[in-house]
Amino acid sequence: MTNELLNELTFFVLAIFVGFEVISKVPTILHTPLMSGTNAIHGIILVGAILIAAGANSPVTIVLGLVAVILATTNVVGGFVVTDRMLEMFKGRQAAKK
Amino acid sequence: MTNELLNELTFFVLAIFVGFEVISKVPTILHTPLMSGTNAIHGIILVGAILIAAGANSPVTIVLGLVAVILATTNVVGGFVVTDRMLEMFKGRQAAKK
Amino acid sequence: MNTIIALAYLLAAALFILGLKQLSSPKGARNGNFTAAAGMVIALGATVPLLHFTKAGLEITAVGLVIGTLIGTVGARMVRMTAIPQMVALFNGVGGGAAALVAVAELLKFGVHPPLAEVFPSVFSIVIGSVSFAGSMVAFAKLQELMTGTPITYPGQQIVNLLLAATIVGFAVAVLAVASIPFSFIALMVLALVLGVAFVLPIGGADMPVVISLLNACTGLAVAASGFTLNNFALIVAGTLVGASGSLLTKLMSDAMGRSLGNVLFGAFGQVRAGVTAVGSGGQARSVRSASAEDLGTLLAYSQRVIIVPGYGLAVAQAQHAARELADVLEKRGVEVEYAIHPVAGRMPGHMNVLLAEANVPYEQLKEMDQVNDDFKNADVALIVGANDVVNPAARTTPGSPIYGMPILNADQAKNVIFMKRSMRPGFAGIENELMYGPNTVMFFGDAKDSLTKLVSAVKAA
Amino acid sequence: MNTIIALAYLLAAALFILGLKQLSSPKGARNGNFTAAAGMVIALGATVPLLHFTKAGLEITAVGLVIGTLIGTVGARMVRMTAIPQMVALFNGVGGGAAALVAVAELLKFGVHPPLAEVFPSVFSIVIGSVSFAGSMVAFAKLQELMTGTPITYPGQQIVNLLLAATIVGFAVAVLAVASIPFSFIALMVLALVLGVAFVLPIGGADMPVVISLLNACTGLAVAASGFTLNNFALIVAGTLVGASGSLLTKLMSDAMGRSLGNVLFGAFGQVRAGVTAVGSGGQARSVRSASAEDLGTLLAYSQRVIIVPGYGLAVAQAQHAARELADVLEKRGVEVEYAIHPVAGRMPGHMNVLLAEANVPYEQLKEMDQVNDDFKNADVALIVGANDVVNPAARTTPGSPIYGMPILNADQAKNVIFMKRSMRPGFAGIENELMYGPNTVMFFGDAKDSLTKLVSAVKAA
Ligand SMILES: NC(=O)c1ccc[n+]([C@@H]2O[C@H](COP(=O)([O-])OP(=O)(O)OC[C@H]3O[C@@H](n4cnc5c(N)ncnc54)[C@H](OP(=O)(O)O)[C@@H]3O)[C@@H](O)[C@H]2O)c1
Ligand SMILES: NC(=O)c1ccc[n+]([C@@H]2O[C@H](COP(=O)([O-])OP(=O)(O)OC[C@H]3O[C@@H](n4cnc5c(N)ncnc54)[C@H](OP(=O)(O)O)[C@@H]3O)[C@@H](O)[C@H]2O)c1
Repeated sequence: MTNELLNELTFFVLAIFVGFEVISKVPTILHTPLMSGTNAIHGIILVGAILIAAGANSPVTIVLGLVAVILATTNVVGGFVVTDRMLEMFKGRQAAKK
Repeated sequence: MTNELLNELTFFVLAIFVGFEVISKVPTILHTPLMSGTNAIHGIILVGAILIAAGANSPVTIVLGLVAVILATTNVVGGFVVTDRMLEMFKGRQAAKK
Repeated sequence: MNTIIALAYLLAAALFILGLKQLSSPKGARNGNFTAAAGMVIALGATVPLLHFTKAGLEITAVGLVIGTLIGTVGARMVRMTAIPQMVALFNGVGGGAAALVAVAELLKFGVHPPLAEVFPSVFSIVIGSVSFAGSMVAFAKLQELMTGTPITYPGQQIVNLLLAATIVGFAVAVLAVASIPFSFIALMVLALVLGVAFVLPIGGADMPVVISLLNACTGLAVAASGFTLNNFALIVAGTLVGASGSLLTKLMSDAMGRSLGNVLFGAFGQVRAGVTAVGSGGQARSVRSASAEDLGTLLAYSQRVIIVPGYGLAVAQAQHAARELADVLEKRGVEVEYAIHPVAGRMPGHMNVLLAEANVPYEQLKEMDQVNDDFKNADVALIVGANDVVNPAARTTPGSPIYGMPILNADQAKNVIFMKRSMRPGFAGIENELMYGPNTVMFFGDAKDSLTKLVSAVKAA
Repeated sequence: MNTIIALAYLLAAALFILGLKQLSSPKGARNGNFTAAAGMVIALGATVPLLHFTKAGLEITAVGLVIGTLIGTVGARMVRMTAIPQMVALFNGVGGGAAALVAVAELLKFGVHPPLAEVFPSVFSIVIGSVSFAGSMVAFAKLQELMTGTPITYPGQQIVNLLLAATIVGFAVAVLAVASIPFSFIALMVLALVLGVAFVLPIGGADMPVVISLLNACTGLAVAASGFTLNNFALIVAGTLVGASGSLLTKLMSDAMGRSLGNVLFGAFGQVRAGVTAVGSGGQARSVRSASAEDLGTLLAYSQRVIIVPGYGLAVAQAQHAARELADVLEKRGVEVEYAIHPVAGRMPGHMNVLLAEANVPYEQLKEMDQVNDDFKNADVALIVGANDVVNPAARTTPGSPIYGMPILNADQAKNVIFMKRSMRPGFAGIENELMYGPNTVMFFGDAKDSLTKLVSAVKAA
């Protein structure tokens, strides 16, 4: 294996542990917002999409790049906005609590 | 920064998160064994100690290497054994429970 | 420069982790979303120096960003609270699609014999991303009621699906080993799309949240795989974080429903059929009591303690505001009102909490199952609004019932039970509810919102 | 080869993480220790191919491993249960010392101008490792009673310590910037050793567990820093894991004592003095009731419910077996016996649990504070064995008392209180305990073990 691949594998393994542990105490009531929030985070694929789109130089890559950027941007923007809408409600409740 | 240093920094940051999260639910009763267990884990410095000792070729490095290996080995062996002794008690209690 | 990019990516990863951490505690959840969004902005910003735009590339990137932002914002802003599950499905699906497309585009760059270390993660990303895309779209269609929410099954279905999956694996191995046909991954993609559809079709609409969560985790892994192909740290770490936390979340969600994940994904057929049969055979012979709004208004107005049990029907009828109004008029008369929230009431965990919060129900009135279950016996009225399975005593009393053993709200222990729904039809689990025939139970038929509004007037008049 | 080593290190890191995870749940704790030990074996094994032995190198490695194993095994096997805190301090200290020595040896390799990226972590490792070593040794001496456990203070101490720390920082910066004197790090090491001693001297013996935990985390960080110097993945990850989890654990431990970390580390002076004064001035004028073993035996034997409150004195007197015996004879007579475990009873968290477990007290009889506090009012006897602060009602009633606000066991609510200790002297916090003068309280003076043995005979005779 190349060193790069080994490092990537290490990042992967450590991130698995972090991913598991960090949400392990989530209360039921936050399942839906958390799902929505993680959904927004995988919108990071937008980084990959613009890396592809930026260098597009053939009809195929142009189509692929354009579609990929649209889809990924929708994922990011929609994901964070809809999560925020959900959580706004919780904030309302917190305020009501005080 | 070199690539190597950047990677090491990344491992460091990810490990901080893992370290914090992984024990965040420990009950009071396990504080002492957990302290003792982590204490054994930092005995990994033994890896560093034998790396130094193996290549020792001057009086100074021989002394440093020997002392470092002794100290680190004591840390590893003593750490794991004393932790196990503590936890043996807990096992006794579990058995008693059944 | 590379150092700065790497440090920015690391910062972004740290922000994602902190965001997730905050998202999983009620206090910090909203900040958590902002934290994660900040991480996203930093990761995107750090990517800019890596880009070498062609003319067309610059245009499509800009156009794509604008279009995507529009769709995302409008979609997320317009959607009604009850339609959030399908919106999440949609946003998840497009992410999976993007991951698959990125992997395809990257593979096309390497002629006929791409190195294995590139092909393997790409193929993974294409397959999983496509399954996630297609599966999410079916989930969306089911939840949006563009298609039937009941499981679509036919004989030998599981065998067909298995064959499909086997074909994909075989094909993928061929691509990995031979990799001589450049467009073979397109075929792989098409097959994976079909599998995605076939996988979700036999799962009931009510189980969609768990399916979406699973597909969400899959998309995360597909993104991580794309990261391996592109050697991009941000994709690897963020994708893996979602993959890992999403898997755990999927498990937590099916746990909260009292079912195993396997049962959710593959057990739909048998269970639902049995349920339907049970309903066909039993019931309907016996009679139930029902009452007028006026009678019930009086009963409520002169109670000391009322516990409202909201369920899926309240969500469908958008009756959360009406429920709040009823609680308000009751409280003005000195009646103590609480809401008993079953963890799986509605169609996704936390559904009721979100809806009632939308209607500004004070936090202290929302009681979790464990907190409230002992209070029912001291309650004068349990007011069940569009809930059914979560108060079905069969879970306690009838071994063999599909919901036997599931923890339920003890609404049957209240002195009076008002059961509001439109008909005698069963709830999601498709099984009958003895509580409707209970000696203290009064049915009040009709749409939840209408019925609640009637009760508000009746209480005011009482 | 390098690939295999890297994968083995990764596996070792994963095992350390899993081990920590298991260690923090009662069910898996013992396995967790094995898991971590397996990780250690793998990490050591993977290191072997990296070694290029000189003749002397092979010899000292072998000799060092043998000696270290002997010391470690004998030390850990021989130590009495009550002496475990100081043993942990010792093992922690030697780890810190090893980290400092490794960093020194590594720095010596680079002549006069080592690269900054090597010097910085090395200097960190030398300083922190040495502080940890020296501090742990002082903690050991205090706990082993080789020196007084009371805080050692003198006027202007904090200023002296601050100056010492500032000197070290200045010196370290000089080494980093100039680095022309190869043996300057030896001087740095000596200074850091002095700081370690000076840091722990003013902290009371009873606070040592928190100090040890802090030094444990420091050692972890020193090891991680050595990892940066040696470019060794296993050291970086394992050290960081310990550094992070150890820091959190330190905070959790001081939280469990109801105090802030700052208060533990720097607040000892004032607090203890005030305590001593309070004792000098108050008390002793009033009289207390005491009773014979026979009377108390009869009281116990004819009770329905007895709650035993163990404390530090029980640990010192090694009276856990005697307590168990008393509980056994009482249970044979049909008396219900429970143990009320305060989280900070004794001198380290979990102290009482470990001791009573050693005496095979059944798990179900051990009750945590929250579980048991409401039961005291239904108890016929609260039997306080060598505990003091943890039942001091001043925590509830006397604002201004050093322990005001600390959660305590409500032993004072029991129908009768039997207070077993050797004298009227106060406990760790140095403040008087009103409960000794309580109307339902009977003192029973003497060493905890002797007294309990007498009670056993008395109960048998009753
Ligand atoms: N929350 C989750 O995570 C989740 C996810 C997937 C599945 N589930 C499942 O969903 C079920 C949730 O239980 P539940 O008690 O909330 O719901 P339910 O058992 O599905 O019952 C909902 C009831 O509401 C009535 N209803 C529907 N529309 C209505 C309207 N407009 N006005 C008044 N009533 C209306 C229905 O009866 P009528 O048709 O007679 O009106 C139905 O019996 C459980 O079986 C659970 O396992 C939950
Ligand atoms: N657990 C932790 O994590 C931890 C760590 C650091 C500090 N602390 C502190 O330690 C204290 C713990 O409270 P505690 O109630 O367990 O202990 P305590 O308040 O220190 O009281 C112990 C009592 O035991 C008596 N005693 C000593 N030796 C004895 C013997 N051989 N036989 C019979 N009695 C004996 C002493 O009285 P006589 O001298 O009259 O016999 C003393 O009053 C708290 O203040 C806590 O904050 C706890």
